[in-house]
Amino acid sequence: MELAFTKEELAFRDEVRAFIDANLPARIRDKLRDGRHLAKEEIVEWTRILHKKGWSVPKWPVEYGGCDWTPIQQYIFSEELAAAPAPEPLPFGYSMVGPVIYTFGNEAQKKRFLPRIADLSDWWCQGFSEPGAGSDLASLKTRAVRDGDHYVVNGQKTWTTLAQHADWIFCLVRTDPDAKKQQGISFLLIDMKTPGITVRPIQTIDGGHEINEVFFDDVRVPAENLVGEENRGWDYAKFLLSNERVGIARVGASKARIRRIKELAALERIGEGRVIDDPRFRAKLTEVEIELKALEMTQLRVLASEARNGKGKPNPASSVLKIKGSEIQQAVTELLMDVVGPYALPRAPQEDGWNEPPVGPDWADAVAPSYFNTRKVSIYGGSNEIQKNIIAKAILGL
Amino acid sequence: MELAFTKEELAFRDEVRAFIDANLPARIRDKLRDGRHLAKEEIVEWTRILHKKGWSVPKWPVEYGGCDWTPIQQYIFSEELAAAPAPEPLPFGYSMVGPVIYTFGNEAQKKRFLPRIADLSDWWCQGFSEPGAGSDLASLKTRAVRDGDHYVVNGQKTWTTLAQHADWIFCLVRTDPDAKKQQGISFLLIDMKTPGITVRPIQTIDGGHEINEVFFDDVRVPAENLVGEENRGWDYAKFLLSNERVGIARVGASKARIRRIKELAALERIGEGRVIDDPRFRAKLTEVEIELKALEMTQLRVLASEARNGKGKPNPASSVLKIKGSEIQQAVTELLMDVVGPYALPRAPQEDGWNEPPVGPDWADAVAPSYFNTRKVSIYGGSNEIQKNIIAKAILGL
Amino acid sequence: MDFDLNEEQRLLKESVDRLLLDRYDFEARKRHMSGPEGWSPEIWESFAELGLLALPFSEEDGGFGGGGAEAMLVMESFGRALVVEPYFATVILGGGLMARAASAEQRARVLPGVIEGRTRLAFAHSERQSRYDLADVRATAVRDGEGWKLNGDKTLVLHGDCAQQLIVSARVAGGPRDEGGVGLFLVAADAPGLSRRGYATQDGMRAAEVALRDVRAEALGDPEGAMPIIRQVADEAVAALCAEAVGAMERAHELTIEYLKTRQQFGVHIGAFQALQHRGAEMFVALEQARSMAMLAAMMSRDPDPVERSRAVSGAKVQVDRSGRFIGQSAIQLHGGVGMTMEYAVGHYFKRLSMIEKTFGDIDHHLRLVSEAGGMAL
Amino acid sequence: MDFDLNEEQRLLKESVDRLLLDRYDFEARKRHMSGPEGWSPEIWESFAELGLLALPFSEEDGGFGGGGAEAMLVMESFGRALVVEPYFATVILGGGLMARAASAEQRARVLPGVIEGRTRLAFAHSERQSRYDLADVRATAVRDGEGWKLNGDKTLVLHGDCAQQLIVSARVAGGPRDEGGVGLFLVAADAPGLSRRGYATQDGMRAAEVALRDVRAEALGDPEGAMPIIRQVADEAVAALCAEAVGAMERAHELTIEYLKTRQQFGVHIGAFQALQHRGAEMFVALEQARSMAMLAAMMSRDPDPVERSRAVSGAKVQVDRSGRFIGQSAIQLHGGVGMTMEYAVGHYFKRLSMIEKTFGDIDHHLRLVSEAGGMAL
Repeated sequence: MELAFTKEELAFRDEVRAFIDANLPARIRDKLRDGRHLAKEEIVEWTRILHKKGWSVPKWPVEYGGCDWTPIQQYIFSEELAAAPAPEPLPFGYSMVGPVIYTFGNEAQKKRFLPRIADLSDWWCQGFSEPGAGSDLASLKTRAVRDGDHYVVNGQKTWTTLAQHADWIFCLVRTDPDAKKQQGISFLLIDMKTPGITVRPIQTIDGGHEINEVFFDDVRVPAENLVGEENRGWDYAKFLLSNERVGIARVGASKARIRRIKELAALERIGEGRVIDDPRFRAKLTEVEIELKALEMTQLRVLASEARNGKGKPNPASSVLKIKGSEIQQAVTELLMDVVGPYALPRAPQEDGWNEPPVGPDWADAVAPSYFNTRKVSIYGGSNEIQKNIIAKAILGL
Repeated sequence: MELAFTKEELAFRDEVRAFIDANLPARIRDKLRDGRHLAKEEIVEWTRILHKKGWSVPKWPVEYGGCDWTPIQQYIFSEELAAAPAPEPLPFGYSMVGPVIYTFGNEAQKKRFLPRIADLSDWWCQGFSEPGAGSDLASLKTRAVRDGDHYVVNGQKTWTTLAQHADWIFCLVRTDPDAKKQQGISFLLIDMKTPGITVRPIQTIDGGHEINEVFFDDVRVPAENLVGEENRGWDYAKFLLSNERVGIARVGASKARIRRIKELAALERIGEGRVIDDPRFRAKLTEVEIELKALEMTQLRVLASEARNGKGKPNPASSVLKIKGSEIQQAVTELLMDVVGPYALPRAPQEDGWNEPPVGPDWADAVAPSYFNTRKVSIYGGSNEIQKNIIAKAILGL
Repeated sequence: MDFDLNEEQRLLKESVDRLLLDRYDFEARKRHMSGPEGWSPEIWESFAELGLLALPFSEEDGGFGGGGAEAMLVMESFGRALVVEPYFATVILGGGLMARAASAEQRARVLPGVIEGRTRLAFAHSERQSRYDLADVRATAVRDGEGWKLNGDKTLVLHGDCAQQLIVSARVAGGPRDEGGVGLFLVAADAPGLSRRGYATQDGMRAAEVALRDVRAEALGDPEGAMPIIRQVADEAVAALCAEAVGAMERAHELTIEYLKTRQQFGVHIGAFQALQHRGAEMFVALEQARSMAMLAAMMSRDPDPVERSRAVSGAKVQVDRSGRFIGQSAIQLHGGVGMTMEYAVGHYFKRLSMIEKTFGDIDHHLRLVSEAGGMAL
Repeated sequence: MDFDLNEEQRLLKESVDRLLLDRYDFEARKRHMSGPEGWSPEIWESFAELGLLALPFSEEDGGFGGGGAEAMLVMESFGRALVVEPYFATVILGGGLMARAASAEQRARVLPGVIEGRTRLAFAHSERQSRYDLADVRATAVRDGEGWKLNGDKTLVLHGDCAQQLIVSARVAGGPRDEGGVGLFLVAADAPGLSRRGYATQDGMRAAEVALRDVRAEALGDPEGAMPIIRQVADEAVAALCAEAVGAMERAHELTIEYLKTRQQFGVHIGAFQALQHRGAEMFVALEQARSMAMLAAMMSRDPDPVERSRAVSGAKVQVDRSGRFIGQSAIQLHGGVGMTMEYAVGHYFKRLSMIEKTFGDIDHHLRLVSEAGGMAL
């Protein structure tokens, strides 16, 4: 048993850190530090910087642009991004559809799509959820009917994150309505510019626009855009969903937020003292820090066991990371609400280019929206209730 | 809307308080204040004092020794007992079997049993729970078979509180094994001296002996000891269980414990300061005090609504009192564990007459046992999980 | 001891609830908020017609002499409907201060306009550094002939953008956080030297930053002894917020239970899942605890003993905010994704509850106050 | 970075687990506790045979040179079985102090007896007023010819009743809570002027009160500079307690899940109820968090940087105690009445976890330490 990183790992960490320091635009870093949303261009800008360095899709196989890093190196890379804070790679292409394409897609699909994911020429979004399905993903109703060398798609997807920016969407569609729930589902790649697709924004309670409904009205999709075999889509979806594990706890992001909280709590005053000196605030902060340290250790243990046992199998321990990770992310936003106090109230317009002076401290306007927005992390990607069901069944055998 | 007590109620409170002050033996008060168990003789002694005053069974009808008090007066009486702290009336006779007897029993039973409950000539215990039944009370198996003018009882009861002191036990027994679960149950009064009854103590994790198993081996019970009708016992049991509501929150007892905690936390020192001055301890204490104040108000609201709407119907709000009351009782024992710190460890023998000097402060030895013992309050009388089921069904309609 | 409403209170509650039922459902509320003020002048007029704007004033002043219970009834109903009109600012804060601090002449001059719905008030008190410390007043007032001249910056003035009259606290004497030396001053919103910047708040209400540069003003009552009145009215304000929060969490809970009963997943109503049933039950427990303390605060908010009054009110704010946080968060969680959307009502209750938590003192602030007062005096 | 056991560690763990499996089930434990000592000399002998009593000592001293990981393995297994023998007192505390503070001559004199199981040690350090402040030492040591003379009262000396040698802390110089001026002294338990009163603890272990009246003693190392060693060994002790707690909560969780699978109510296994499933899952999450921090504490407990070492160890104690409280309480709750009885194992795990929480600093104490150290240095 040994906690420390090896010399090589430390050198790698320093290299990553130096690269980020030298190349991350200050504007992007400041927005992330205060919990603000980035514009599409900013995400593309940063992805291109990483791509030039060869680091835009590190965990992919080398032949598609990956870095051949150890799991520890991947972990270090993603921790350093979160610590900066810098944008982590956009997951829809990198972590979701990319691995599905290089694992189950044909050569033509690999050639066509993977390079454009790596440099973010194509922005992807995910078409899994449907209204009324919620945690019961497999009850989806969007139909795709074969018509010559096309599929004709009708139906509706929802909770589609950043679909407003997307060039492509990967969808689960029902190709065999008579088969049992999980069977009869196929995995289709659909160009967002195809006639019949409508994107309707869903405004969230933080005032932001992250998610959308996507409507399909007789959308004709070339059959060559089917991934793998027809009616095997549920298998690919399960592969996709179990693929993103280590990052799920968001330890690095929470660490960066806590460092920021400490800075801000040392600036805001209560009477003669500072917020950071208030014993009750301090105790709550320390409790969260300890839980986060424990989560970091738990994450490293999962990482080590995956490095030893091989990846690919769904690891129910990832439910622990999801539950505790989301609880901590939410607790962190509550601490920041405690720091900002009455200045949680004013609502600044979220658009770029707003130039009125702030009400209260200049970081205050992002605090309440971030608190509101972060309620989602215990809902999406399998709610915490679903995660507890998974632990009860898969680990405890109940 | 008006919070204050009336002048008459205040005068009544003063009368009760003065009586307790003048008549409560200091030894009993000190034991209760430190969370120690009373001996049987002490409970009898205090009941006799109340009985002489005419206050031993206040909520009973006047003809059986009751006081004709308003619900508010009953509340005040029980708050004053808890505040002293003095023993509250032993529930098995007073709150449980007594009301069943005067509501459903025949004249002979009323004459025979009620006066001996009022002065605690008879100590009663409750024979409802059975091994394996738990929260599913109606699945009981103890059989009573009619044989001439007797019932022959065979079976086992458990969790029988203070059965070691009891002269009588009231039992639910199955008289019709073919009827559905809740039917076919009868309510029998059984003399504990009857041959065939064996009491086996169950030691609890606090080291105390409060509960017992009671075995019935061909126990012959005169048929005249049947309450009401044969096979109607479940109705009487439901009446009994819904009868004790206002006291369930144990607000008065928790108030007395918190006053004591404040005294003790002002005596124990941490470094230069006192435990009471530690900001984190203080915040926890204050949170519990506020929850308790809220519970007291909730209890008064339930009381007022019962006074208005009439008693008798099960009030699902009593589940709120039970849940929050037990959480607070448990939180209070945790606070006391915080106060006592390392001196939670030593275990003093629980017997009276132990006369070695204490290890640490002289109140310390009761702290951990009280913490252990109080875990029961969220289990017995319908666990908090059952209470939440009741709220979900009876109040929320889920 | 009595928790029942009297006949007048019952009529008051019924008339408020009927108005809101008819004209203040979730869609109507959106329309009310879409106007230039961010709230509806027509609704405000209805409040005047119902007499709600006259609630706290004495009968000599043309009011109804309502107390804590009446304020509680109105605010709880407002909480259920998420009313965005400037009632709290004008009637609870402004009205409370006018009723207590102003002279008969001033009341006769200002209150009829308030009661008839023509005049809105706001309380310009908080400053950048003050956080929740009521005595931390650094704006200054100096004598200027018959009147006073005010200088300073006030922040987070609730509905300060639409008020015609501002009640401004300013320091006449003493150090930054001294209890003595603070006065209340009445200023017309269009007075020379006064500038305002209005903005929306996270819960769809409004507030303003107010700058005062040599603004002429008249004193309300003793210009060096206003703190007891400010504390009294702040306690009434907290009691009103507690009632509003109870209304909001009650409705959020109802919406959640309705959702559990209708929403299908895995072939059943999700309300069939025990874990969700239990969460619903825990929300109910939290709601009842909050309701109890909101009642305590309402009944104690006019108590003559300021220590007992503040203890009860601060204890209520702690309980209500804790319950509100739990209920608001749970309501979102049990709704799942739909609870995160602006189109659905429940998120708006969550946001209002979150902002109430940060108004007139948050959990830590009031916990400290209760703690320093020796606890809840059990 | 590596969480795997090496070959030696695996063998150690297997041999400990095998011994406990064979000879330390719940019924056997009752027998071990029923003897005059309150624990089993035969088991102690087996520990010696397995080499467990030699674990922390250097090879020159006849030991195995085990570190934090080895201590963790042993203590975690002991926690699973609720071992009551004086291992923590003799080996972790006494052994740790001897290894670090004693001279070669003293080690040669004392350690063979410890390793062979003849000599038990105890650490007489706490005093009535000290609570969890390690530097609050008021017992005194004054020069007495070649040796020292001790006076004072020591309390809560774990397994102090069965130790043949006591290691006593005493103040040679400085004020009551000064970091400097404290020494460690070796005293035979039967030395003139030393009296002991042994008693059981709530978890079925033993402790003693120790009174010292002009007791002659020899110093272990620098008689004015022992605090760094005391702090080092206290951190190792906390790490060992964390590991023991993880073993205890792991077993309590297992018992609970087994109970959920077998216990029938309302015609089904109670493990079919989702609310109980979720509580079981929450216990699992708490357990994994505790396990992670116990590993961190084990690995950091010998770190050369005392600030980083203490921060990690205190953070671990907070997490482990919080998890332990939740798991212990939940285990009782999910068992219902049977969990409250002495006859059933789960309550004993709950009690041991509760006592670990109060040993070498409770949650508030270690939270304060982490907080004063600036947090977890994320």
